[in-house]
Amino acid sequence: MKKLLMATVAAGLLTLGLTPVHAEYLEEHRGGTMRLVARSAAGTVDPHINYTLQYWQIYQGMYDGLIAFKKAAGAEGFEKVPDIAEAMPEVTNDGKTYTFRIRKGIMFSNGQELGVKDVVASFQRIFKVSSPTAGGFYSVIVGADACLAEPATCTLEGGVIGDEAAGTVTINLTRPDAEFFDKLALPHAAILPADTPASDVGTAPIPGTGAYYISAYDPNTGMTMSRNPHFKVWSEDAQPDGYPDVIQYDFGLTDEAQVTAVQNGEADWMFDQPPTDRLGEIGTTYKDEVYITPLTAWWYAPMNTNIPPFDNVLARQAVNFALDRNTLVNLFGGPVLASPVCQVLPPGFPGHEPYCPYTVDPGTAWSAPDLEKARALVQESGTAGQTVTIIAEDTTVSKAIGTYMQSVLTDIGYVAEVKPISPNIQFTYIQNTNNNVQISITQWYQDYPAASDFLNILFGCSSFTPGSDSSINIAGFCDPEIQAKMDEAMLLGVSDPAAANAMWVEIDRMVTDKAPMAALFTPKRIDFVSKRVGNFQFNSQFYWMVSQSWVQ
Amino acid sequence: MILQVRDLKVSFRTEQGLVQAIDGVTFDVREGEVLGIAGESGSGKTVTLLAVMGLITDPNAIITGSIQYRGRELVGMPAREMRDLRGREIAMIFQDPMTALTPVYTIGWQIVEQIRAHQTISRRAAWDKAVALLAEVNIPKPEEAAHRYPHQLSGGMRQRAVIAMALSCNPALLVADEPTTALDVTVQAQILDLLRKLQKTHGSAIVFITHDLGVMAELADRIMVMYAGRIVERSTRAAILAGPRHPYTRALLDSIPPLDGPRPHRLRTISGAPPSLLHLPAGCSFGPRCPQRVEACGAKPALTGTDHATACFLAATP
Amino acid sequence: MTVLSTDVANQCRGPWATAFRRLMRDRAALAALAAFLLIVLMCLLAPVYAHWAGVEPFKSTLNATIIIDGQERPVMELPTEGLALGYTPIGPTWSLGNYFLGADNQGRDVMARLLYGGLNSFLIAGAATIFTLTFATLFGVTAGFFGGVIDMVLSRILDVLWAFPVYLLAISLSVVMITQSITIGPIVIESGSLWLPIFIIGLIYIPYVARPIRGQVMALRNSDFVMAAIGLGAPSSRIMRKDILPNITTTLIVFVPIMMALNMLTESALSFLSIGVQPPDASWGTIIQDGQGLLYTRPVVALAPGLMIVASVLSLNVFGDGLRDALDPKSKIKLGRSG
Amino acid sequence: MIYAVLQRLGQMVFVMVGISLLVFLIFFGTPGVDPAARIAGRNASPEVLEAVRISFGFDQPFYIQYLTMMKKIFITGDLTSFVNRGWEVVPAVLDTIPVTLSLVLGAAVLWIIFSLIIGVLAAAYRDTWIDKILMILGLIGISMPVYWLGEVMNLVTQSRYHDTWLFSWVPPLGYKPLSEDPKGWFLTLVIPWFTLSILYIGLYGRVLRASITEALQEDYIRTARAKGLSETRILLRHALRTSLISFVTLFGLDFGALVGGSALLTEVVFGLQGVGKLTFDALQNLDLPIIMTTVLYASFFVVVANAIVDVVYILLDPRVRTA
Repeated sequence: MKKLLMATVAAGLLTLGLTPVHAEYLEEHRGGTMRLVARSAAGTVDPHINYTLQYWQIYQGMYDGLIAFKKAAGAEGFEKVPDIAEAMPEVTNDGKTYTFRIRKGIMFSNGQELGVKDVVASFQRIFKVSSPTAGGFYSVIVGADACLAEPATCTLEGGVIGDEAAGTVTINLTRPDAEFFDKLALPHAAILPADTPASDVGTAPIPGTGAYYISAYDPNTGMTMSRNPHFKVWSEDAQPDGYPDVIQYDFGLTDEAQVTAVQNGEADWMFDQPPTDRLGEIGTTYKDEVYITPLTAWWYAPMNTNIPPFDNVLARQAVNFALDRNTLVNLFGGPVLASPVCQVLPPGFPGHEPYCPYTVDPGTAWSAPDLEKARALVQESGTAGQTVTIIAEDTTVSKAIGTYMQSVLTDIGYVAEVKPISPNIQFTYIQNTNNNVQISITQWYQDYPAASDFLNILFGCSSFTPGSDSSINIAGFCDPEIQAKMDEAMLLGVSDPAAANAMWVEIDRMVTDKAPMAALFTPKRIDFVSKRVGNFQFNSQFYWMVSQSWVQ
Repeated sequence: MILQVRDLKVSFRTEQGLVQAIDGVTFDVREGEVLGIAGESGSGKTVTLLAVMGLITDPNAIITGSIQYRGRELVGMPAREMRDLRGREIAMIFQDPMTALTPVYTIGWQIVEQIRAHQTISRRAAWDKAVALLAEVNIPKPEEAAHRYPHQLSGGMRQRAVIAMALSCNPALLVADEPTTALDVTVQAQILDLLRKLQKTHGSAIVFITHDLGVMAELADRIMVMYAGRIVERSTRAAILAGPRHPYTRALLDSIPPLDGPRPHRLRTISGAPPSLLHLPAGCSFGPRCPQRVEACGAKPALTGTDHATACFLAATP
Repeated sequence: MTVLSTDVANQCRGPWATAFRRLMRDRAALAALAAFLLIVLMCLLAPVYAHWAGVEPFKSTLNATIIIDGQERPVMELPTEGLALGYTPIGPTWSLGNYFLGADNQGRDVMARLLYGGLNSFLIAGAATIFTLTFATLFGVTAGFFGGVIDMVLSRILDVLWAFPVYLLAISLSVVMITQSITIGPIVIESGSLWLPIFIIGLIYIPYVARPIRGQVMALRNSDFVMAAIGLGAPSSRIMRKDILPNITTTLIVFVPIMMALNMLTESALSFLSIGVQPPDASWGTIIQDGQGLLYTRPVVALAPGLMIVASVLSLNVFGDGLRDALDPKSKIKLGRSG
Repeated sequence: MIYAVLQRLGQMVFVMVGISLLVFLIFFGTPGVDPAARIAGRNASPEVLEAVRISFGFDQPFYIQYLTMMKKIFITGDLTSFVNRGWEVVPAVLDTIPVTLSLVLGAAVLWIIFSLIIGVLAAAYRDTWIDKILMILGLIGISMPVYWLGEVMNLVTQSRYHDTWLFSWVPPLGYKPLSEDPKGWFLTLVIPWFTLSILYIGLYGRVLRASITEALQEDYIRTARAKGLSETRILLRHALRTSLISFVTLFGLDFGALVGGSALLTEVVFGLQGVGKLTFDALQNLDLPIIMTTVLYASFFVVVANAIVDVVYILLDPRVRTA
């Protein structure tokens, strides 16, 4: 998972407090062109397939689901509001049946009116195009098994039922799912016209219902988003009107060139994080154009629990004790840009309770590394002198961390080497057990705010598929006791979220104690904008709300 | 007197020391006369000719003495003046017609280039003149030949073209460096005929080199024999062919097959090899190879005699 | 005209002695050789320097401090103004043994890494040169000597390699091999080791050397003395050893400095694209790559290794020129490019 | 003539098949390159992975996949990227050609002009200090890593001295199309042109000097002197003219290779989205369709450049023309 690229969403702790929530739409700022830059395009524009933060961010102004995350600054962005659905649905049948009433009068950008058949077709399409999360998120829908086996003939018989006359869509689940609303609010469940081809559209944009639509797209040069001529506001919370007339997204500039372009006012915002050697300059000369927001994400080093030396829990704990999180934070850009962590769940996340056993003074916060203890643990584990290869990404920060970790591992008694691999390959490479990766450096950004999105996905038994490039439980960690607890917590979440979160606190500690990974730090995001950008608002779920800022 | 060479010395600085390529050469060429210079390779013939042409461009060369062309001193003459003289008054024909022409231009172009370098004349007129010249040197279909590139012509034709080029400005002195050596025997004869004919019609003086005394006999009015950078014998053709005085000249004459009559069973060759110019023997340079070496050869013999000059201690007794 | 006189003089000496004498006379070439050896020597002293300066060039020393003018300062400094974003390594102190050229983004002494890096650069360039020349000779001699089908097959293989822009080929191979070790018979090339860039660089330039050698061998094969040897029934291996190899030796020697120079450039380019030498090991290319991230704040990290490359390659090229003039003045071997 | 054309075509087909097979083999034998997981996306379930694998044909035998890819490149032209799904590769490669062509053409103009000047001057003043200085400068040009030179150029013109009068005109990195913004096109490319051309100026200047000097030893130069021509004319019309044959041959091959993607280091350093950069990015992503297409394109250019060189060679050298 490339830094921020394949990831989604984060929870913000700071409410930016720049503008009141539900600010009045200021007509005088309407118009102009907002110019965004990024190093490269993020692949297909198909919202049912694209799984990158880069496009999920801009999809917010273009596509709608039955439910949406609220378009508001800060943590309020985690709230779910009705979007295509008129209201939050009734849940019946022990939390297994949802009935949505579809809003009337919503138009796609091609002029068609959205109807029940579009909703039903969109859910089928998730499976027909083999959406990456079809198996993970939407397999709870009745009939999903058949669709996963035979995507081409997917009907979701009994799962998604449209009633044209009543204007409703009913969704039946095979079991209760506490996170189902979150999943419906993701772009993978966007409602698209029923006649959209049942295959990846690639570079041909699909009409949406939002305030903007993609009027041109070339992955090599850029994307142009224009106002949807058929758009009328139906809910300020779900899909507000935007300020700029055109949003122009250019690709192909290096990070360095992006910084220069924003500094010179040739671009209004850069997607990528500024390179480390420009941070000093940005933090001083341009400090008024910088917004720093904590993310609900973490950098961590998964350790393969199935091959030596890290099949030994003592060895894994030794690594945890040895790493100087302050140094890692500094490599990322300093204490302003990251905070040290020891546990799985990031601060501000449901189920987070500060916990740090791997420090000189075990307790709630990390203070300093304990190298003595680390060396002792390595000796005790009997793994001293073994060879360890660290697989890092070939990016400045990841490589620097890898190099640092190589020094530390050498220090505590291993023969360590580091191997940086192209970022695009590294993420699948470290997942596949065939590559015998012992320890690697990677990141995880939440999909939606639920503890299971970290704990169950990254350390659950079902996420471990030996020999597959898609096995997100990189550590290959599968503890029956912990797994049972997680299953219990997820079920409990449907009826009693608070009790469930208390359980997640405990699970977080259990996983941290077993140390299938070394937690490194929680990153913050830098948004560097040009002088003319006004009304910058950061939504914790989908980051900066592009269309809610103005350029004139 | 068209050319007067007096005590010409040419030496080259090399890695191994100073090499005396020509050591005090003195001779005259009269108007309309044909002078042949004979000698083995390394005897200094070519260097002598190049010195006359002012074509010794090597920065390591040292040239002393005097070369006067119609009374004008050529040694030390400014490059511009010399260039003006070259090609117009003094022209040169080279040994190997295969390499003497620039491969990427047509024959006609190259002749026109020379004409226009020395005369103010339209391209058209120069071209016509070039074609006429090609006709004069007996090139068949001269119009076509002018459009041909050097590699498209046979060796003999090329040498004719070179001659035509040399004659293009009607030079008073024609210098030829072994003009027939690289050619077939039959073609050699044709070229010699041509040169003789042209010499008659144009009236140019010719200085030419050959190591082939047979060619010498065909063409030269007077003959000069060089050995190791010095003149060893100089006289009229008749005198030299009939009564060579220097043992080297005799040896040279013995080594050529008779032009007619039965070929001898085995040609006589000169024993030994020419001396290295770096390590010339003391005294007479030919001494070590001389069959009639005498005591006196320990010293350098001077070139004595006027009509028939010889540099040999034995030469006094013809 | 001078040719006439010197050649006469040279006939007495053997060709090697003549070449040596010519080389000894070429002051530029000798100076270049001296400069090159000096740089190599400096790099050989890398461990001595690191030990003397008390720095660890392959270990992150982010918390290290240094003394400047009696004051202790951290190697990695945080800006004190503004938002305090981003650590900056310390710049050059210009005092030998004390972060002479400053630190890199791991707080390591750039000077020590520069010396060690040079060692790797030379090692890779040298080994790759040997690799290329060995296989190019093998290919060239086999193709040129046996001709026919063998020649056709080998020449076509070389054609394919040749039509593949060298960097694209090198990058393709690197990207693939960086993730895994490869096994060729008994030899295992570990992905992280120096053998990988050696193998790749050595491989891509084989056609560059093999082609001229093939041509030369073909000419030799058709020459009278080889024809005579074949006529007398001498075995091929003997002819190749006795008649062919000695004759292409000069060509090979002329290629050595040229290939060294070319390989140094190629190695640095691959390392710059981070598919050459792997961290924490260093070569000049990787240091430039590290320095690229510091280009605007600490340009010396990228500038210093670049200058070292220029100096080494330049001295190799000047020496190579002299060597060619001395050994094989008429040869058509040109300098390689690294576009 | 027809035979020669056929032979060329045969050679081209052979080389291209060879290269495409080589690329295909290299990428097929590598772990972590199975594109299915990357296409499917993060945390895809095994069922989804399998569906993607089938829809992209990765379950087919090796040779079928190869032939399908070739068909999609050459016949249907609808090959799509493995990374940017749905992105058609052939038009993408075609789009980058103007960038690379702009870069290489401009650099070529510079390098021809300057190397001619340097080569002729050095030959005219051979063995003097002018010659020595020019040749050393040339060698320095050859000895500089081009990406490093580019970095230094960027440092000087984009950062250190960007705000001085000397470099304030330098626009940010990136490419501007000639048709949309001719001035911007020119300004963005000036620095890359110089950077790319310096190596070749040095190389060609030296080659030219050597071949002019060699030509000056030829007999026909003596003939030209004997004709009474001026030294300048001899140098330019005779020595230079014959030297140009090898110069042009060399030029054709280098130009072909550069247009074919060898300028990638320059493109990477200056952020120009040319063929080389595209290939490099694709290599980093292991985006086989793009790699395959650009490599085929590159080898095509190399072979075509060879053919063009042959034609130009014939035009320049009458000896070959009739032979």
